[in-house]
Amino acid sequence: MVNLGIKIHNLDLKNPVMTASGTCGFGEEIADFLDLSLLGGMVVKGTTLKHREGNAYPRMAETPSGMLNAVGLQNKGIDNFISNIYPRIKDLDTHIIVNVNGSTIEDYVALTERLNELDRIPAIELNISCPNVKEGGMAFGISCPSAEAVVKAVRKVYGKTLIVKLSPNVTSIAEIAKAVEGQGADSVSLINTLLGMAVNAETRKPVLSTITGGLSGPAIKPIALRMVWQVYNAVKIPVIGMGGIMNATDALEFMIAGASAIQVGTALFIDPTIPVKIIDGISEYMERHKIQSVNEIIGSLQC
Amino acid sequence: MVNLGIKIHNLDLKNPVMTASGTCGFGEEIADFLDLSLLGGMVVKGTTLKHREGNAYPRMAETPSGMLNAVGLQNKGIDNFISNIYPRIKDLDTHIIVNVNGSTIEDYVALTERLNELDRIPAIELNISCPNVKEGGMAFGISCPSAEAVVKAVRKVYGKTLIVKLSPNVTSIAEIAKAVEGQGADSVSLINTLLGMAVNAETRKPVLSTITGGLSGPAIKPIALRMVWQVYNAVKIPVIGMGGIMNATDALEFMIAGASAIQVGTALFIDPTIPVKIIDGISEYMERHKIQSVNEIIGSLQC
Amino acid sequence: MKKTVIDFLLLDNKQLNKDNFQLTLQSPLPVSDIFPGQFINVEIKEATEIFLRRPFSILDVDYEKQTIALLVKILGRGSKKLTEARPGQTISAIFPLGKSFTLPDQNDRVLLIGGGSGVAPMLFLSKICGLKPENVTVLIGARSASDHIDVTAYQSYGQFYYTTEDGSLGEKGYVTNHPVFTEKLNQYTKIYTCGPDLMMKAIGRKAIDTNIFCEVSLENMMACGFGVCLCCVEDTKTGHKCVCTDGPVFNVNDLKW
Amino acid sequence: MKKTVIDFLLLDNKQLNKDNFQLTLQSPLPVSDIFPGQFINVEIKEATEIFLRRPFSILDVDYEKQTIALLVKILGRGSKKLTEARPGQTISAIFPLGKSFTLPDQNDRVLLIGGGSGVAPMLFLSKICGLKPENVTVLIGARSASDHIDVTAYQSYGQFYYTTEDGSLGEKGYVTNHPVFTEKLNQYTKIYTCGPDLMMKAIGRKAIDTNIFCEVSLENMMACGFGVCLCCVEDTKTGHKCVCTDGPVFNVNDLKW
Ligand SMILES: Cc1cc2nc3c(=O)[nH]c(=O)nc-3n(C[C@H](O)[C@H](O)[C@H](O)COP(=O)(O)OP(=O)(O)OC[C@H]3O[C@@H](n4cnc5c(N)ncnc54)[C@H](O)[C@@H]3O)c2cc1C
Ligand SMILES: Cc1cc2nc3c(=O)[nH]c(=O)nc-3n(C[C@H](O)[C@H](O)[C@H](O)COP(=O)(O)OP(=O)(O)OC[C@H]3O[C@@H](n4cnc5c(N)ncnc54)[C@H](O)[C@@H]3O)c2cc1C
Ligand SMILES: Cc1cc2nc3c(=O)[nH]c(=O)nc-3n(C[C@H](O)[C@H](O)[C@H](O)COP(=O)(O)O)c2cc1C
Ligand SMILES: Cc1cc2nc3c(=O)[nH]c(=O)nc-3n(C[C@H](O)[C@H](O)[C@H](O)COP(=O)(O)O)c2cc1C
Ligand code: FES
Ligand code: FES
Repeated sequence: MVNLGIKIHNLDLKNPVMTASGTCGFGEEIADFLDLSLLGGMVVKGTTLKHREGNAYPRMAETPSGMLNAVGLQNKGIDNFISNIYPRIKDLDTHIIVNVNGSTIEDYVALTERLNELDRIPAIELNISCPNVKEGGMAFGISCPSAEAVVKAVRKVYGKTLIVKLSPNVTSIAEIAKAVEGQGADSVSLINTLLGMAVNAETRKPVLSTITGGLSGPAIKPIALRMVWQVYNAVKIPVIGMGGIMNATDALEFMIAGASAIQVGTALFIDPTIPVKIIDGISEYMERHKIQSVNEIIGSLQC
Repeated sequence: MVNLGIKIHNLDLKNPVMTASGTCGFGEEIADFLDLSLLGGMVVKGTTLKHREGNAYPRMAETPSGMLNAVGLQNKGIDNFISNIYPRIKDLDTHIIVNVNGSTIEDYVALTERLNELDRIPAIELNISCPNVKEGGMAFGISCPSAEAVVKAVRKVYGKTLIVKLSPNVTSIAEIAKAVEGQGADSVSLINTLLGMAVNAETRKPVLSTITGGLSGPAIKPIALRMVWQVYNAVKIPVIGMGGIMNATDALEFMIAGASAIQVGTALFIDPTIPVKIIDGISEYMERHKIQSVNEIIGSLQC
Repeated sequence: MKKTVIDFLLLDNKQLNKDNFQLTLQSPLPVSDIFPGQFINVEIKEATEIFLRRPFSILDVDYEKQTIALLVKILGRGSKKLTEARPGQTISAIFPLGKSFTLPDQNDRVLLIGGGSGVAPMLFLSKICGLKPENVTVLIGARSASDHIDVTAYQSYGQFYYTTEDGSLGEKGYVTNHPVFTEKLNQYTKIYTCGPDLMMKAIGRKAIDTNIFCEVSLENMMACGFGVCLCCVEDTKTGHKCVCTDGPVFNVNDLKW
Repeated sequence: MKKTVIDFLLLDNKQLNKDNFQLTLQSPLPVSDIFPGQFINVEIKEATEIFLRRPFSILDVDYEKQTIALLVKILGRGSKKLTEARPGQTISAIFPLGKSFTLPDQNDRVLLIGGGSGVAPMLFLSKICGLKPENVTVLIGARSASDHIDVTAYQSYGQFYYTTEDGSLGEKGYVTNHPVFTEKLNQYTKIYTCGPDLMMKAIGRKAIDTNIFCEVSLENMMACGFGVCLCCVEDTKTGHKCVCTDGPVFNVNDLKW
């Protein structure tokens, strides 16, 4: 038997495969397909202090080997999460991580404080990289000072595992990663979506109601892999990699490039059972290559 | 008959379709397939002062809807261009634009001065965005001060049409575009390749000899379109768009988003006759939509 | 029935007219509790640059044989490719998805209006609604006679009327120009419709005005089809609702029409 | 012949053994001046996530019928998909590409060594080189007897020898273990080879050592195939050369082997 367990800060994951925020709802939506207890972790839908309706329809455009989305953090707010959703999912046998979003630093802090109360939420993923909101979101994640400010403020009130989700829409993601590490982040996850756009040539209109949206899927995998490798080489905290992972080979590429764990996002839309296939594929690979512990794979790239 | 003519600064192009640097050689390599005189323009292979061997093999990796390259500006240098290549191609009935590369500002200036002498080169494309060289290249294109410095120096010695090719690997491409416009660039072209990476999971080695390389092809089209639109809205000089253009619809999307002209790159590897199909497709579209001049399409996005 | 990613076996692929095909799919699992309005999200295999699945309504179900039928209209690359699938091929789909139409009560007199590929759930509903044929009216609109599909198999479930834009079959014009709609609407207690947005809006507004129960089946663009991406939302009176899970069937009174 | 993007018609697709297929393609244009070592860059249609064309050597040409043949070995997704193509289908390819082997002189005694799919240009060369059969030796290596393809059609052009790694056909071991190579090499004036890199390197080095003319056909990864991308380069004594245009055939003396 191979050992798939990995550690993100003081969080023990039974395997390195998680589902990505905004692509697995609150778990319940995919429970028909997937035994959630098999997952290393699950990052639930981006949550905000207040209820948000998100952006207007259309919010989606298919692109070559990928898609653009402009959901804009539609969610019912933290109160609803705590009273309605949390009780239903809290006893799942996997780590539930909440993706935390704000328009201001105060938002982030207030939200974190609320989540801090929840026993069964061992970690938060601080989203400073959402490209689909007018205020806050990605704005925090594209400069070192603002990224530092929000992480610093949240770190003060949050004692559990703090993962910071980075934006790829920057000149140097390694600089941002170092900046948030400097403020006490326990881990970084990357990449969020790349800012993109789709145009309907016949109508000469943007396809998305918001004109631009976030690009995800296999199209962005080469960029995500490069960023994971750059960040892995720049920081000491564990890196969680994602961006276009569709199968075990993709997942292994990220881990070889330096990811301690990976998240499956857009792939779930095409096949919500993919996480299990990835877990099995990683085991199979380890057996074939006679690798005992998955930790040996992390950052094993030979350059 | 529809009117396909467009203007880039004081350069009249018979149509908005050019071939991109590094993907059409010096034209001769694709002359078997394509009547070059039908092109609006042709940007020849990246040229440097001295002969360059480029990077070691392997230099290429196929990716979902795209490819990574790490050619590293292999070329025989400007002397060879002037004495051997220029005489053979100078009488082609299309605009030949030379893609100019340097490790230092002095390189760029020296190269530009040599090209200034050549009657049949009406424009240069200043490449401050090559991700595949150790020195110079993209380093100039990812910060405003360095981009400004190189454009300023080149502008002093170059009186013809100066196009500056921008890197997408930045937080704000619009800022860089404004910076080079401020130093007298006559046009900007974008995007060069996105920095990416490929890993071979079986060997646990990078696929490319240089570890990272430049991502091109349809995978990057949504990002390229977004950047063209952002830059179009930020500057007054004409924008030349590229990134994943495979057909007339793609080309029209770029023009609607703000491109005065477009370049076809990676698509040529798959079908070197694509530029003609694009030219025909644009005409057909204009007839169908009763558009007289292709200029009416440029930046016609209705948001 | 639990949502599942199923490998169906394509039993039959019949061209109905120029753009419409009827696909019959064999399920390896029992198919149960499938009702009109529900849909399936189909993987388009081996197609260049098609990334997401494509949703199609259930046209029919044979619970015994464990088969389902789809009506696929060629619209773009994915639907085209699907119509080229050959019997014997497996087709991966996520199934069943969405909420169905509210089935009528015994006393209801229902009007089912289908346009384009929206005819699929209407035919299914005519068959399954459990009403006497005289209480079921089916009105189908298409551009021209050659765009109408043969509905003989459903003829015994109700009275069928047709419109064509060119007058080549039935009434000339849109479904909303048909006397059944313009003159006899008050005879019906429930209206169900699926088809182009403009058609459904015209019908829905009239239903609101005349205070007749009306359900429409929306076809918003989808990425996942099972409620995780939040891309398919419709702006309803109670906020953004997912067409794939809260719908695709909505009561017009809940919409902002 | 001018390089062209051609829509070939697939006339025949014959499975030769588990992994090898022979495809016969009809050209709409006359095929002329095609020589061994040259290749064709094939578009793999309707395959998920295959973006670039795939290069294959010319196995044979029929100038009169205007057909060419390819030997396709399944290596990955693209080659697999190509072997699934059905007669009647069109296959887009860029053709002809690359430089051929230097044809031998009348007095030459040649040794042709093929491994894996590298056997294709060797068979073509045996047929076209114009030498008496006794002056042509063809040595073919494969893993096992079942991996060897039937070369009956070429048997009259030379003497054929085989190696297998398991000894199931011909000499056990690699081609470089065969007596023709280990003992009789000095009987040959020219060696030509195509196959796995390691095999070609072993042969090439021996040729350099023994000072025998030797040409190898490289299979570097390609993006374009016609000299514009500069991705396929081999580091030669005179710098980086494009395998697709300066090669794929190189004299070993020019390589850094
Ligand atoms: C719940 C639901 C049920 C459906 N039932 C059926 C059915 O029973 N039979 C049937 O033939 N079709 C049905 N459709 C529509 C079907 O999903 C689309 O025709 C199909 O996805 C188009 O894919 P394509 O690749 O052929 O088109 P593409 O090449 O992707 O697109 C072609 C054009 O159609 C537009 N388009 C694509 N999908 C949609 C959509 N969902 N709504 C509006 N415009 C779209 C695109 O923007 C583009 O302009 C249904 C859709 C939904 C959401
Ligand atoms: C000039 C030339 C002539 C060729 N002639 C023939 C021929 O006559 N018959 C034949 O069967 N094959 C031939 N090949 C090899 C053929 O091009 C590859 O087998 C094919 O491209 C593999 O594509 P794929 O999609 O099946 O593999 P992929 O799925 O793309 O790759 C599968 C694995 O093979 C590796 N690979 C892919 N292409 C190559 C390559 N060119 N060299 C080394 N490794 C590679 C990949 O890195 C990967 O590990 C030739 C190649 C060249 C360059
Ligand atoms: C529809 C959609 C919604 C998303 N919502 C969120 C979100 O709420 N919070 C977040 O941090 N990331 C969100 N993401 C980004 C993903 O979590 C992930 O970072 C990105 O999609 C790249 O991974 P992938 O290519 O595997 O999808 C969303 C992505 C998609 C496609
Ligand atoms: C193999 C290859 C070589 C390239 N060489 C150059 C170059 O020398 N100079 C340059 O400015 N851009 C170079 N590029 C970038 C292209 O000109 C273009 O900006 C990029 O590929 C995006 O367009 P595409 O997706 O249409 O290819 C190269 C691209 C490729 C794929
Ligand atoms: S399509 Fe994903 S939520 Fe409806
Ligand atoms: S493959 Fe492009 S130059 Fe050889």
